[in-house]
Amino acid sequence: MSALVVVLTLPLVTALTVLLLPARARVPVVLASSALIVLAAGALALAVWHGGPVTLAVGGWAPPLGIALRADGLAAALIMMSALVMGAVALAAQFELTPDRVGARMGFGFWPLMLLLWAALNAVYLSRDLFNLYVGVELLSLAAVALVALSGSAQALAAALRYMIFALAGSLLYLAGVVLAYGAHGTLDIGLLAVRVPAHTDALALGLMTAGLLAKTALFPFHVWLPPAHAGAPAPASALLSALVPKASFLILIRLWFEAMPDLASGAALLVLAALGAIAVIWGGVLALVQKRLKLIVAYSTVAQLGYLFFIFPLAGGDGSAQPWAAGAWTGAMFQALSHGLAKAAMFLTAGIYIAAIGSDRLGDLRGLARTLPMTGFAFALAAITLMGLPPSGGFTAKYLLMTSAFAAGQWPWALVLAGGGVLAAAYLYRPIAALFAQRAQTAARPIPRAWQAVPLVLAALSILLGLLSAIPFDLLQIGRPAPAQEGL
Amino acid sequence: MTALYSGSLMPLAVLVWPLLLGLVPLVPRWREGALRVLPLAPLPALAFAAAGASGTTVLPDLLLGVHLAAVPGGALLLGMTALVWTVAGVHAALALKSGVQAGNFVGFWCLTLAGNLGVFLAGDVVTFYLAFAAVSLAAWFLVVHERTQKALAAGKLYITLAVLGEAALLIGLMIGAAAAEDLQITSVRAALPDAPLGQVGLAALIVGFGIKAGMVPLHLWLPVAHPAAPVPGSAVLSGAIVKAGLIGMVLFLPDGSGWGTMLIVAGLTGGFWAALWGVTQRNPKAVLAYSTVSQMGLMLMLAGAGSGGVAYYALHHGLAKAALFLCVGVMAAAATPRQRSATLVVAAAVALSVAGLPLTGGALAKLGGKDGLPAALALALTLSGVTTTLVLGWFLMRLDQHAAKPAAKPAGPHLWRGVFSGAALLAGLALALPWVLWAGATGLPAGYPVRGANVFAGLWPVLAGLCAVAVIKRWALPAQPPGDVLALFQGLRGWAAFPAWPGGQRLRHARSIRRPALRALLHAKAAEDHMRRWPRAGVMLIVAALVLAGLLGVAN
Amino acid sequence: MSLTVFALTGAALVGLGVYGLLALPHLLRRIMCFNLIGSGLFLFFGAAGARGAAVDAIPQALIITGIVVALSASALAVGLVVALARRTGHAALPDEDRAP
Amino acid sequence: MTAALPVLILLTSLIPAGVTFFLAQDSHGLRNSLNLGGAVLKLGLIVWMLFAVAGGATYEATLPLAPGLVMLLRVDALALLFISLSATLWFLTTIYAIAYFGAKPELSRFFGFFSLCVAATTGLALSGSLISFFIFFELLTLSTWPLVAHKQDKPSLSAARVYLAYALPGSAALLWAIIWLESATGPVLFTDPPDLSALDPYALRAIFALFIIGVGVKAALVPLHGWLPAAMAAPAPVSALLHAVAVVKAGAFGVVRIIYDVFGAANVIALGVGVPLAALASVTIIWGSLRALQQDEIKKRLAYSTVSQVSYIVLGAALASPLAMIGGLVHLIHQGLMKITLFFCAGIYDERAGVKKITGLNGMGQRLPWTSVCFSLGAMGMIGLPPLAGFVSKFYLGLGGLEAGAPWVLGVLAASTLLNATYFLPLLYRLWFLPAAPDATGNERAPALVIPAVVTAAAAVGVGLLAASPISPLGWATLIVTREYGP
Repeated sequence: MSALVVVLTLPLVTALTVLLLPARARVPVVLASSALIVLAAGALALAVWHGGPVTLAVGGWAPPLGIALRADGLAAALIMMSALVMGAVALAAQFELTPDRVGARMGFGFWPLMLLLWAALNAVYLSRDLFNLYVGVELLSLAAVALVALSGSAQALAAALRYMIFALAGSLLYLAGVVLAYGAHGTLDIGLLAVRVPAHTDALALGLMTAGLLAKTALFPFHVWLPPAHAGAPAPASALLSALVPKASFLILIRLWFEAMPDLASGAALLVLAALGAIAVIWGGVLALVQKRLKLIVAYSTVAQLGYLFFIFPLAGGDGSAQPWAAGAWTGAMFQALSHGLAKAAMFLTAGIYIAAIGSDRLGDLRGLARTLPMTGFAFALAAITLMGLPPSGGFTAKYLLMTSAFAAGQWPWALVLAGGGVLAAAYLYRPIAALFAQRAQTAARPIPRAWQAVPLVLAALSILLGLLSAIPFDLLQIGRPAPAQEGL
Repeated sequence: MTALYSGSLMPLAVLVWPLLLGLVPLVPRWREGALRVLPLAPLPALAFAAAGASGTTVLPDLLLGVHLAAVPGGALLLGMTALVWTVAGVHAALALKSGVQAGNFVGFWCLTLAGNLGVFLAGDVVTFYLAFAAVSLAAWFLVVHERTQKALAAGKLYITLAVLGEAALLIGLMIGAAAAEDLQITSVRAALPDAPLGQVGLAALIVGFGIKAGMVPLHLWLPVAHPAAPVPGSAVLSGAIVKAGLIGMVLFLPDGSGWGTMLIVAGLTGGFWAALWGVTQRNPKAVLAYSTVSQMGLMLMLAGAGSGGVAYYALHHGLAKAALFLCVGVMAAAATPRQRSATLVVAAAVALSVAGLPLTGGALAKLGGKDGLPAALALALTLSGVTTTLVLGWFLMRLDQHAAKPAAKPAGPHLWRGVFSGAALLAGLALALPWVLWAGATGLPAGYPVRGANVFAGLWPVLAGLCAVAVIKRWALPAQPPGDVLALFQGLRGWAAFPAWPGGQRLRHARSIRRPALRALLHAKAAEDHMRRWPRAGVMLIVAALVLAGLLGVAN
Repeated sequence: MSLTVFALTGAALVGLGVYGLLALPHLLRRIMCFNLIGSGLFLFFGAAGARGAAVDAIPQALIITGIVVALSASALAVGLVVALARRTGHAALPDEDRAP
Repeated sequence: MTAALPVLILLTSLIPAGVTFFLAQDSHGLRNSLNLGGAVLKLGLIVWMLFAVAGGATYEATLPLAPGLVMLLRVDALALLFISLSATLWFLTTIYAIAYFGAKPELSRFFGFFSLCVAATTGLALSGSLISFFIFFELLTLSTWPLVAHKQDKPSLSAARVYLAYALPGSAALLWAIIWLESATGPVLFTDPPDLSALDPYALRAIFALFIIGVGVKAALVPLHGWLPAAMAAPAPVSALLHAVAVVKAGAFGVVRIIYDVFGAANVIALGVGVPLAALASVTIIWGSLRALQQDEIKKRLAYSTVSQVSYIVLGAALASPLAMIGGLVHLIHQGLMKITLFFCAGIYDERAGVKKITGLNGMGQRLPWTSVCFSLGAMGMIGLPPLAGFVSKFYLGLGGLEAGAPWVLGVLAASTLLNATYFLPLLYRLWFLPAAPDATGNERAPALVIPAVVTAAAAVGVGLLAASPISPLGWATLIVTREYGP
C-alpha cells in the first residue's frame, strides 16, 4: 500500500525538487530517491507476491466516483523492471550527462524529464481507469518527446516532432475511443467495463483506442517515428525510450483486450494484430541489417522485438483465453516485455559508453573496442544473447513459452516467425559484435570509469538471470492475471 | 574381470619376443649394433615348432579376445618361417649398412616377422587380421629400405595392393564373423558358405589372400617389389611372407566349394604362365619373383584341390626360394671366381630341387603334394617341373652375369663366407629336411620316393627343362619390364591422383546470390523512408482504426 | 436538442482537424489541428456525459484535465517547432515538402 | 550428494571460466593452476562416479525454470562415456594450450571461453532433458565462437562468421523440433522416452528431420559441414578441442540421444528414418574423405577427415542395431583420441617446425621423431589398422551393419578405409621415406606440447589393444547398450 504510493508519487516529487536544487545537489538527490523507489518497487513486488494484488482507492472513493489504483502481478513486475532500468540509467547518466560533457541544457534537463517519465510509467502501470491511463500515457509521451529533443540538434528536433505527431494522433484516437466508451457506459473503470452491458459503439471505441495505442507502441507500420527518435536522443534517454515507453502503451492494450472488453475480441482482429507483429519482426530485423550506426541497429531491433509482444493476442486473447496454452502465451509475451526492457536498456547504455569513448557509434569506428573496453563488449554480447532468444536468457524463456503455445494452438506460423526472428536478430547483432572483436583498435578511446562500464553489464546479466530463475517472475506474473483468461468467456 | 590369460604362454612368447627385439633400435646406444639382434628374433618360434607347436594361449582382455594356437600344418610352416627368417637375419646383419636407416629396418623387420608368425598361430579372426596387417604393411619398409626411386615406386605399388587386400580381407572377415556370431576361425570357416553374404565374403577373402599369395592376376607386386628390396628382404618376402596368403586360403576356404575349382584354375595358370614369363626378365631377382608366382600357383592349386601336402610343399619351397634369393646376395658379395662358381653350384642344387629332381627335397614335396590328387592335377604338377627347370635355369644364367650391388658393403672374404654359409645352410635344409619330415608330414612309406615311377616322373621334366634352357641360352627371349599386367594400370594413374577441385565454388555462388539480396535490403530502406511521411502514416493510422473497429464490429 | 448540437459541432471540429492534420505540412497548422480535434472530442464528451436531467460531474472534471494536458502538449510542441525553425529555417519535417 | 555431484562436475569448469575472465593477462600462474586444477578435480570426480555408475547408480539434479522448462542434470552411463572423454582430453589440451600460447595476448579471454566451452560440453553430456540439452547446445555455440575468432585476423573472423551462419539456423531448427515435439508430448526427459502416439508419422518424420538438421550442423553432416574446414583457421588447441571433443562430438552425441532417448530405436526403425540417416552419414563419410584428398594443408585435410570420421558415430546410431550402436559409441571415444593426437601433432609441426603444408612434412620423421610416431599412430588408427582404436569401432560398425540388414555398410567402410589410406599414407610416406628439404628446421624440445600427443596416441593404441577388457571404452559402450538400450 505505502510502497504503491511511494512508487507513484516519489518520482514526481523528486522531479519538482530537482528543478529547485543547485546543480551540485541534483545528482545525489536523484540517485538517492531512485534508490528509494527501487526499494519501494521491490517491497511492492513482495507484497503482491505474498498478499496478492494491492489495491488503493484514491481518497477512499470506490469507482465510478473515485479512481482505483491496483498493482497486480503484471504491474508489479513491470514496475520492478522499470525501477531497475531507471536506476541503472540514472547511474550511467551521472557519468555521461555531466554538464561539462554535454552542455548545461542536457545536463540539467535530463533529470526532471527522466523522473517525470518514471512517474508517468508507474501511473500507467497502476491505473484501472481509461481516462487516467490517457493522462498517464500523454504525460509519458510528452516526457519522451522532450527527452528526444534534448540534444537540440536539427535532426533530433525533427525526430522529436515526428514522434510528437504520432504520439498526439495516437492520444487523440485513444481519447475518441474513451469518449465513446463513456458515452455508452457512463464509466471508465476497467473493472466496471468488464461487466458492462455491451453496446454497439464498443467495437468502434476499442478499434480507435487500439489504433491509437499501436501508434504509441510503434507497431509496424507505425514504427517509422521510432528509429530516428531513439537514435537521436542521448543514450540514457534512448535506453528509457526503447526499454520502457512502448511497454506502457502495450500494457494499456492488454488491459483493454484482456480485462476491459475481452468479450469483443474477434479472431480476425486478433489475427491482424499478430500479423502486424510478425511483419514488424521481419521488417525491423531486415532494416536493422542495413544500418551503419549502432544506435540505429538497436532502435530497429526494438521495432522487431516489440512485434513478438503482439503474438499474445491470437494465442491468449479471445476464444484462446479459455485454452490451456493461454497462460503460456500470456506469460511468454510478458517475459518478452521484461527481458527486452532489461537487455535493450543495457544495449543503449553500452552504445552511450562507446560514443563517450570514441565520439561515434558508426560500426566502422567501433572496430577493436572489445579489446579496449572488454566489460562493455561483454555486456553488449550478453544483451545480444537475450535479444536473439538464446538460452538461458529471459528472451529464450519468452520465445519458448510463445512457441510452445503457438504449436499447442496449432498456429505454428507464429512459431516460424519466432524462430526466424531469432536468426535475423543474430544476423543484425552479429555485425556490431564482429566489429567490436575486430583486430585493430581504430581510434584512441577515452578512458571510461569501470563503475560506468559495470552498469550495462549488470542490466544484461539481469536479463540472463531472468531466464535462469524464470520460475519466480513466472509465478509473480500469474498473480491477478485477467480473470477471463482463466475462466474463459 | 576374467583372468588375464589362460593356457601356455609359449605361443605368446613366440610373438612378443620379436616385438621386444624390435624396440632395441629405440635406444640410441644400441642402435649401431641393432642389426645383430635380427638372427635372435625367430629363435623362440624355432624352438616352439621343433617342440611340435603344441599349446594355446587365450588372452580374453586383449583386442576382442585373443586365441593363439598353431594352425593345421602350423608346425611345418612355423619352423620353415623361423629358419628362413633366422638365416635371412644373419645375412642382413652381415650385409646391410648400420645406421638410422638400419634402425628402422630392424624395427619393421621384427614387426613383419611377428606378423608372419602370427598368421600361423591366430585362432580368432581379429588376431589373424592383426597379424596379416602387420606382415603385409610392415613389409612396406623392407621393400623401400634402400630409398632409391625404384624402391619407392615399388613400395607405392606394394602398399597400394596391400591396403586393397586389407580392405577386402576386412569385408570377408566381418561377413564371416557376423554369420558365425563368433570370432573363432573354425566357426567362421564353417559359417561362411551358407551365410547370406557368404559368397561375397569368400570372394573378398580370396582377393585379400590372393594378393598376398601372388595369385594370378593379383601377383603384380612380387616382380616389382623383389628386385627393389634388399636381398634378405626379398628372401623373407618370397620364402615366408607370401605363405601368409596361402595359409589364409587353407584356413578359410571351405572344402568342395566352387571356389576350390577357381583356385585350381588360377593356380595352374600362374604355375605355368608366370614361369614362362619369368624367362623374359633380366634381373635375376625378378626371374625368381616370377618363379615364386608360379610355385605359389602350384600351391594354390593344391590348396584348391584340398590336398594335405600343401604345408609340406610350402616348407620346401620356402627354404629353397629363400636360399636362392640369398644366393643373389652371396653372388653380389663374391669377389673371386671360386666364390662365384661355389655360389652357382649351391644355387644350381637348390634350383634342381625346386624343379623336382628325384631324391631332392623338392621331389619329395611334389610327391607329398600329388598324394590323393586327381590324376590330371598330378600330371600338371609333374609337367610344371619343365617350366620350373626352364625359369630357374634362366635364373642361373642371369645370376652368373649378375654384378655386385652398390648397397652392399665392400665385399670381403669374411662377409662372403658368412652369407655363403647361410645360403648353403638353407640349401642343405631344403634338400634334406623333407626327408626327415617325410613320414611325419605325409604318412607315406619311407620307400615311396625311390620307387621307379616316381623317380621317372621327377626326372624327365627336369631333363626336358634342361633342353629348353639350352635353347634359350642360344636364342634369349626379348626382355620385358617386370610387372607384366601393370602396364595396363599406368593409364589409370592420372585418374587415381585426384586433381584438386576448384575450391571456392560455394563462395562464388554466395556472391552471386548476395547482390540481389543487398538490392532487396536497399529497397526496404527506401520503402521505410516512404512510410515515414506523415500524411500517409496518418491515413494508415485512421484506416487501421476503422479496420479494427470493423473486424470487431462484425464479430459482435 | 442542444446536446445534439454540441455533438454535431464536436464531430465537425474533429473532421476539420483530421483533414488539416493530413493535408497541411506546416507544423504549427498541424498543432492547431490537434487542438481542433481535441476540442471537438471534449465537446462530444460533454454532450455524451450530460445524459438525462442530472448533470454528470465526472466528464467535466475529465474535460478540464484533458484541456490542461492538451495545453501542455501544445506548449511543448510549439516550443519544438520554434526551435526547429530556428535551426533549419523551415517549420516542417525535413522529408516533407517545405513550408514557407 | 547424488544431487550435488552433477552440479559439482559442471562447476569444476564453470568456476574456472568465470574467474579466468577477470584475471589480468600476465597472471599466468593463477590462470594455469585454476584451469588445470579444475580439470584434475573433474577427472577425479568422474573416476569416482565411473565405479558408482558401473554399479548401477545414477545422479540427478533438477532446476525447474518456467513450467515445461526443466533443467535436469543427470549422470547415466552414456553421459559418463562422453564426459570422461571430454574431461580427459580437456586436461591434456589445457596443458598443450598453455605451452602452445606461452605469453601470447588475450589469454584470459581465451582460457575463459575455453573452460566455458568445456563446461557447455559437460552440461550437454549431463543434460537429462531436451531443454537442458538445447540450453547447453547453445552455450556451446556461443562459447566456441570467440575461440574460433581468437586470432582476430581476417581468416579467423570470417571462419567464426561462417561458423555462426551454420550454427544458429541449425539451433533454430533444433528449437523448432524440440518445441514441436514437446507441445504434443510435454517436456521430454531422456529417462522416460515420450509417448509419440500423439503425433502422426509424417509430423514425427518432419520433427526427426528437424532434429537431425539441428544437431547435424554440429556433427558436420554433408551438406551442413561447410563450417568445419573453415574453422581450422583457429589455433591448434581449439581445432583439437573442436574436432575431438567439443562441437562435432556434441552433434554426434545429440544424434545418439535423439535416436535412442527421444525417439527410441524401435520408433526410428518403424518410421523408416534410420536408413536415410545412415545413407546420409555414409555419403558424408565418403564425401569427407574425397575432399580430404584434395587438401594440401595439413589441418584442412584433418578437418575433412573429421567430417568423414564423425559420421561413423551417426552411422552407428542410425543403424539402430546393438552392435552398430556399440561401434558408434565407442567411436565417439576412439575418434576423439586419434583426432586430438593428429591435431596436437599438426600444431607441433606448425609451432616447432613452421610446417603447415603437406609438402613440408618431408623427412620430418627424423627431426621430430616422437611427434611423427604419434602422428603415424593416429593416422593408422584412422585408417582402421589393428590393433589401433579405429579398427575396433570399424569392426563393430561392420558387424552392426550386417546385423541391421544393411550390408552396403561394409562397402562404405571398405571404401572409407581405402580413402583414409589414400590421404593418410602419403603423409606417412613423406614423414618417413622422403628426404627433408635442405632448409628444413625444427625440433621438439617442448615437452608440454609433445607429451599430451604421446599420451593420447598411447591411449589410442591402448583402447584398441585392450578393447575386450571390461574397463575399456568398448566394454563401457557394451555396458551402455546392453543395460540401457538392450532389446
